[in-house]
Amino acid sequence: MEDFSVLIGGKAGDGINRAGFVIGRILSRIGYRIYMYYDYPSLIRGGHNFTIVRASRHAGIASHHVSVDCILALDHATLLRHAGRRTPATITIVNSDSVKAENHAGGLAVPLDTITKEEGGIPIMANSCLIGAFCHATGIPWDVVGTVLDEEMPQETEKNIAIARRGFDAVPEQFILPKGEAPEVPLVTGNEAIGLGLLQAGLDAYVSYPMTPSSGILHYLAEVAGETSLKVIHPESEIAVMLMAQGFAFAGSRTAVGTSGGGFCLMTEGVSMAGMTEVPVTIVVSMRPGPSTGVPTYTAQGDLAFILSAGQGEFPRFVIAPADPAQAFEWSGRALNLSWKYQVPSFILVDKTLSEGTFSFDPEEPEWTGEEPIPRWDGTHPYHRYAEGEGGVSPFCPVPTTGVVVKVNSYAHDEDGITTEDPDRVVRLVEKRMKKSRGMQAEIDALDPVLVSGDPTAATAILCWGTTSGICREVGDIIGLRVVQPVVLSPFPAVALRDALAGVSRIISVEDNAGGQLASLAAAHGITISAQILRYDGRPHALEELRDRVMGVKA
Amino acid sequence: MEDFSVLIGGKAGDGINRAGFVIGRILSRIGYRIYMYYDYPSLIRGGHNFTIVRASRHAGIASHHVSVDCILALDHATLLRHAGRRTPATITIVNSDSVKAENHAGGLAVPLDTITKEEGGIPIMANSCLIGAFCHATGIPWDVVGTVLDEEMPQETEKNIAIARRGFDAVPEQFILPKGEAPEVPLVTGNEAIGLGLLQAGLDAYVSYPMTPSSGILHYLAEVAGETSLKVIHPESEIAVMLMAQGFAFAGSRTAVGTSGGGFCLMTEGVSMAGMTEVPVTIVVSMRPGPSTGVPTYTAQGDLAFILSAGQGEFPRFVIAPADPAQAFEWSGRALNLSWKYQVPSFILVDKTLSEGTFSFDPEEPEWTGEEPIPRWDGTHPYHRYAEGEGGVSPFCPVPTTGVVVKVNSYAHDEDGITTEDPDRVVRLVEKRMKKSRGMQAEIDALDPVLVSGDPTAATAILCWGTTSGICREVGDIIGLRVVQPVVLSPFPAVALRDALAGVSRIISVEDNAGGQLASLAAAHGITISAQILRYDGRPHALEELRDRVMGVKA
Amino acid sequence: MSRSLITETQNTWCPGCGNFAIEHALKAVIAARVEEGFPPENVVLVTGIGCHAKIADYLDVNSFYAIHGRTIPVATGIKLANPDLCVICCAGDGDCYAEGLDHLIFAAKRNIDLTMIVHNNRVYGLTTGQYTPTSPLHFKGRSTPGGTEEKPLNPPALMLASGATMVARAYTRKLDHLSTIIREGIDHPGFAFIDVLQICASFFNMTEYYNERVYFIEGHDSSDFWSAWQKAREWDYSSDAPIALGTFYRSEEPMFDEKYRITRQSGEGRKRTVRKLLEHRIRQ
Amino acid sequence: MSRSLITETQNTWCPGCGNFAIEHALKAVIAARVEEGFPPENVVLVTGIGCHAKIADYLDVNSFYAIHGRTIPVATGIKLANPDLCVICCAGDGDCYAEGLDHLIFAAKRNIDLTMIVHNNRVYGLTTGQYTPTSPLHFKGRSTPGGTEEKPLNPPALMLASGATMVARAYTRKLDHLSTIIREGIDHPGFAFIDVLQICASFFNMTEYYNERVYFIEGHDSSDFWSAWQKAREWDYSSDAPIALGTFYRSEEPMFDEKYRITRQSGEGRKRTVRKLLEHRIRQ
Ligand SMILES: Cc1ncc(C[n+]2csc(CCOP(=O)(O)OP(=O)(O)O)c2C)c(N)n1
Ligand SMILES: Cc1ncc(C[n+]2csc(CCOP(=O)(O)OP(=O)(O)O)c2C)c(N)n1
Ligand code: SF4
Ligand code: SF4
Ligand SMILES: [Mg+2]
Ligand SMILES: [Mg+2]
Repeated sequence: MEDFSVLIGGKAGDGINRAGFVIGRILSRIGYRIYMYYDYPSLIRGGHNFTIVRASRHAGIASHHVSVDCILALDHATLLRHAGRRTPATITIVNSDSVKAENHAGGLAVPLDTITKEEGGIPIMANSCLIGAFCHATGIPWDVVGTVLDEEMPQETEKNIAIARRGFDAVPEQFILPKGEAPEVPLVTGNEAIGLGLLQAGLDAYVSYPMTPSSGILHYLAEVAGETSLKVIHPESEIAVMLMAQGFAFAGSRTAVGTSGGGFCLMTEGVSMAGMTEVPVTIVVSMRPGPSTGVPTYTAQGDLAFILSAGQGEFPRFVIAPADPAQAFEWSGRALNLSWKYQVPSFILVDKTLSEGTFSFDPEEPEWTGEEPIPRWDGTHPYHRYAEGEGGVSPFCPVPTTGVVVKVNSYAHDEDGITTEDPDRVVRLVEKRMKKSRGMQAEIDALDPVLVSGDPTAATAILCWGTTSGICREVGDIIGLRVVQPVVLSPFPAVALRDALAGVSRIISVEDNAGGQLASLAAAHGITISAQILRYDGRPHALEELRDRVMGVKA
Repeated sequence: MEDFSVLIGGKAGDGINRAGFVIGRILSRIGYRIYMYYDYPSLIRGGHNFTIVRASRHAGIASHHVSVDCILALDHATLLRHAGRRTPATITIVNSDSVKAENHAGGLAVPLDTITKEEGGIPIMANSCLIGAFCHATGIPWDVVGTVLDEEMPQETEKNIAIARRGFDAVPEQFILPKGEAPEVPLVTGNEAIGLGLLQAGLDAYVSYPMTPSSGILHYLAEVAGETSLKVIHPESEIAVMLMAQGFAFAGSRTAVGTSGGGFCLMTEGVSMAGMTEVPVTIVVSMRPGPSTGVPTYTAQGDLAFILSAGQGEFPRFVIAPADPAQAFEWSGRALNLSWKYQVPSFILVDKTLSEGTFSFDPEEPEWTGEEPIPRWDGTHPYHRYAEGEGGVSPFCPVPTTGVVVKVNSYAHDEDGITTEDPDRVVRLVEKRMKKSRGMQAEIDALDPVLVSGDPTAATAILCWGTTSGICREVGDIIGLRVVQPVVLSPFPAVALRDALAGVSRIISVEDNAGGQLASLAAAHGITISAQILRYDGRPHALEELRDRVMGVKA
Repeated sequence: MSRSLITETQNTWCPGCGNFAIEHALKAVIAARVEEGFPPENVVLVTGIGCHAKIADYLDVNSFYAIHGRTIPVATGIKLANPDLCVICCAGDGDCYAEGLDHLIFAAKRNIDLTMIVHNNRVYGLTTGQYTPTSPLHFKGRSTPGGTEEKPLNPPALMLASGATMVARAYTRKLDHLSTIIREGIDHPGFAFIDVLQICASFFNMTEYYNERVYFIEGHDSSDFWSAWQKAREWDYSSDAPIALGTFYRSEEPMFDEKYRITRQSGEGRKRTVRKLLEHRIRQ
Repeated sequence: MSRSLITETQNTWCPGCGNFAIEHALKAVIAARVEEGFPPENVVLVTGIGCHAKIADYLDVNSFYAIHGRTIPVATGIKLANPDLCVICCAGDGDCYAEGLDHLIFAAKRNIDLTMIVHNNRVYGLTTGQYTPTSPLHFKGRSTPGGTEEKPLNPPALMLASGATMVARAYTRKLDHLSTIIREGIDHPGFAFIDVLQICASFFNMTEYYNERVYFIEGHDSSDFWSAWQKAREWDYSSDAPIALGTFYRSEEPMFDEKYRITRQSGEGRKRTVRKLLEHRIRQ
């Protein structure tokens, strides 16, 4: 079997995300690569949550299928809502304690709640029972189930395993999912990959105010703060977040912040300040459908234009949009390094699909950049904070340094950071920033900022950015199209993009927004898009859906 | 004499701006059109302030000259700093109480402080003395001086007139400035023109937190609030400003806010909210050099890209950039009307040059739009706040209306304003906004959004926006170039712009920024700029300077 | 007028959530006022973002479902536009004690006639359980798994220091009292602040803790600022102490919105005024 | 070490401005500390935007000339990055009682070891004379030509209600006392709040008014919260009353920044940790 998908559905509070993750771990253990989509409304208990865990023999999967091979239904709603995903071969397991027999729709019935209660478990442990049942139905050996549960359930381990065993025994084997060949790699969310990437590149502090879908970074980094000597701060507002980050960096701490659109709005004044003070900061923005509160637990790519120009005045910035955890890990570290190397804000622009999706992540795939050296003051007195340095970058000297006074300033300033209104000095500062822009462009151009996949010789190309690139890669492979993803969006890698598109006669852009923001950006650089595929209902495309839409405009 | 310029210089606190204004009034009274540039650093006392009052026989002047016909020096610094502006014919009047005789540089010496003291005046009244001296030196009859002072100095009128008379008598006539033919029209600042334009179009409330160079609107409207039944509120922050404005508008009050870049950053979250709630708001942003605090009392056009995309998510907005008080008056009223007609945010984007410059303003020149009708609920129950209306606009029903419940919502919502996460409803909302965009585009296209001046048949065009358009018009007239100004920048009037540029083979763009933001915007719409003239030292071009730079790239 | 005041929207609060009590109490108070003749269309509800804010979808009255932390400025605009409206804010504790704290203090300072009901569950509910400014010291939330190192704010004390003219506390498990206090708040001319101890069943269920400690204020002179201050500081939202429920303080002072009872000028009147303003600038 | 601590930047405050006194006092206090052995490079000054903020250009110490209203979060980041630094904020009253009020309250709540000097001239100076949160009732400024309708905030009272561990008031015409209080604030372990009545010579010259009313606190037990509260409320920044100068309150409590004395992991150590974190996710 090349590909196997299982959907788990229930109510918020039932632990659907967790159950999906454990099933992902099990499928990973038996040799598959995993992608897990998690769909939930903005509420805490009730409603309908589901995950689709897709297991594949191929690396690099980043999308779900419409139809699934297995449905695990904690409630009736799951059967109703996902009826369209069933094929004749789909195996269904139903919680017979919550779904009436006449609604079982031919599924295997397991009294999850009864079993859980009998074993002395609390309601949420019904998941363990369901996982057990799923594994037996698909022929996954018990020892795999037992060991993964043992690893994943540090609390009440015995009880969970006992409950899982009851579920395992409650259903007959339906078929045997063959073992895959992939060695087991960690499953991480995009948010975790960003956090880890920042950490390995020397992050000292992470400052954030909770906002979906970025909060996972805050939660994860807070959890591992002890082990990593990281300072994690959750202050009173996003304004405080952004300004604190500047304070941290002024005192030499490599700092990142994370938020989503509404919170980012509140940071824009601080972003502009960073543009003037040249104090580095790395900003993760994870997008959801806007405007405003919008659809907070769903996905979108609607903030690109905003991020590219946010903050009053003109100043250079890096904007990087990774597609998957490997890119997120690699480029988050780079973003942190680049921000310090050039003393500019750097953005990591992601979305709910990446942030909260779970992916197989092979740590050997991305580059581990580590903390890179930055231009430092050579010790020649007097120190000038804003001295003319190479390419407009002033050598850095940490606070405190004996005998040195460091002054940064949000006003236009002279070399020492003292306020100026003098026209020539103002011009000098503007040109200092322009010089940096040129260096940043050269740096990015040298970093392979545009990735090509699919059929690199095809004359039709899919142009995509961020998370949609993952599914586009898959579609490109299926239909045989070239797939071109600029990972960096500022400075815009126009030359690399044109190179990547050399020989292409038809460009199809794919974006999760209504405006075609990458398409506009490309147009501004003289690259004409032949057809746009846009989606703006907050849901990522399923693989078949996007494949069909691309086929429809491929001509 | 076609054109006559006088520079008044002194320290902050000396009343330079006021003195310039009174001289402007006098020159206006004797038949000239006026433009006054005011240059001051960010401090309250001391430093160097100056104004250049330019009087012309021609309407539409909007720039100053490098050289001036008269220098009025309250201090030595004025003589030193502006030595380069003198020609052999320049008349100089020097305050001999503060400038030593050896530094008079051939000027007419008047002991301003002594005279003022002798007449029992306070130090700032030295201005009246200087005005008197200026008028006699240039042959302006005493009765003009007396009547204008009488109008402009409601306090201590007698004393001021007496002091002015002493100044008048203290210098001999140097030449006679001939009377002009222009009937006297009011002198207003750009800020005042915006305030008046909003008022005549039905403004109910103005909410603002002080920020240079927008504060003049707040001060002016607060001053006239009583006479106009306007509610003027200065709250705790720009965040409060923007949100209060939405509250006002929800309850049916036509409301505008004003700020500059840093304050606008804090409004972006509210702007995005307006995008989702469809509650109208008009936002004046007056630009100064950024990033961040930048150079707060100087000028720039650096925030266009930011304003065009500010706020998370995608939603339509009007962005209007008037060039002078006539356009500011007309288009501010329109902006308010358009915001209510389409229930979207509308921006009036200006800069320090326009906001704080003083201009002759002929009230008969612009259109007086008044309050225009908006799509209203027809009374058929039930009322749906977000009903499908024509072109995506939902009919408006004020709060309170008997029997009607009005719900607005920052989440994606259904027709009644109730939160939704349903994909089809989310799509419907997105498409409702896109429909509005189309209507807004058509509306703008019908409004003459691109103005052409200079030689409309010339094959070389200057492309400009906002305040720089004023000086470009003058340069266009001088050299004989076509001058093209899109007054509206969103929705972008691409068709009208291409029409305006028909037959043009060379486009020179002129902007007060470093990035060439209008040039990029034009490029994104397929219009290629041949040469860019950019200025980013915070100072507007003088007429000769820009003329020469245009000549340099005209070829 | 026999509207139910409840929309048909599906309610998505967790079972056991204290927000049900607030919804119920507020509905009852509005219904009673309407019963007494107050026009229902003059009621406006403004909410932030969070679990609490869903009340905007559930109550069938005019509402402005705003953004996180910003109930007060929206409500202020509404009230200044039309001082006849009865404007009620339902805010969260993260919402209005963290993100939007400055607005709260300014509402108190201005004594604008609003009623502020804070659904104080002492946790960020909708974003799944981080500490808020009123979480007790050492609270372990998702952003502070090792426990916070910050003492909580004491909102009633802060409101007293800011000039609020009515400061009260209620509790979602004392429904009648909650309704009484909300009614008092709405009737109060000026800024009425009500900190409601709201049970969050999912992330910070303090039912037992509160049940053991709450008591109704009696024999307290709520016009006396000093005793109000003492009452407000009896419990500091962190250490153990009796928890007073009731009105700590109430006084009548000039209201900010009163000076905005202005009648708008008609179109023609306005044009004349604008012309007059311009004419000031030329020979008179 | 014989640096003058004053830069060569041309000073642009108005003649008679109270900011000169603050600059002088702060310089003297820093000089004294340096004299006693405190490393001058460990001093960091953070300012907002306004007349007050120009002090960043004038004092020759490390400085972060930030944006309007945001001294506290910048200073907090600096202090958390390196708790050995002596971090001082110079803020304006518009700056930190309007735009940035929430940060101020959170600094007090957290008891982070900063010294906050508010240049309280009770007016927006640099933007030419609008009312601020501490302008007296009916103040006529450029945004309120008819006079405000808001009572001022009482910052010391607000700070007491927010948990500040040192709350004091000084006056620019009492230079020695001002220096003493600033020294006390800098020495205080925890958040030290100093409201400095600063004369604005150009827009709100209260010299005579203050001179007639100020007195130095004597015989006051600054460890007693209740007497501090009473002292703080003696004058309400609007009506006539004696104006106490001195330290209203002082106590020692755990400081927020103390838990951030963390040594960073080296590059290789980090990579190992990251690998270990990833390995938690596979067979162990
Ligand atoms: C500017 C901004 N920051 C963050 C968020 C994310 N957010 C949504 S609800 C919420 C917490 C709400 O907590 P609280 O106000 O206590 O309300 P509760 O859910 O507990 O009722 C946050 C942080 C947001 N919507 N906007
Ligand atoms: C976000 C923002 N809003 C407004 C301003 C404009 N601004 C500059 S200084 C200032 C007032 C400063 O008043 P205050 O803090 O009391 O300082 P002072 O000048 O009196 O020392 C304002 C409003 C700004 N710089 N940034
Ligand atoms: S999370 Fe807490 S506050 Fe939110 S609905 Fe559930 S119980 Fe109520
Ligand atoms: S305006 Fe006031 S505060 Fe500002 S420098 Fe002048 S006197 Fe000082
Ligand atoms: Mg809460
Ligand atoms: Mg001030």
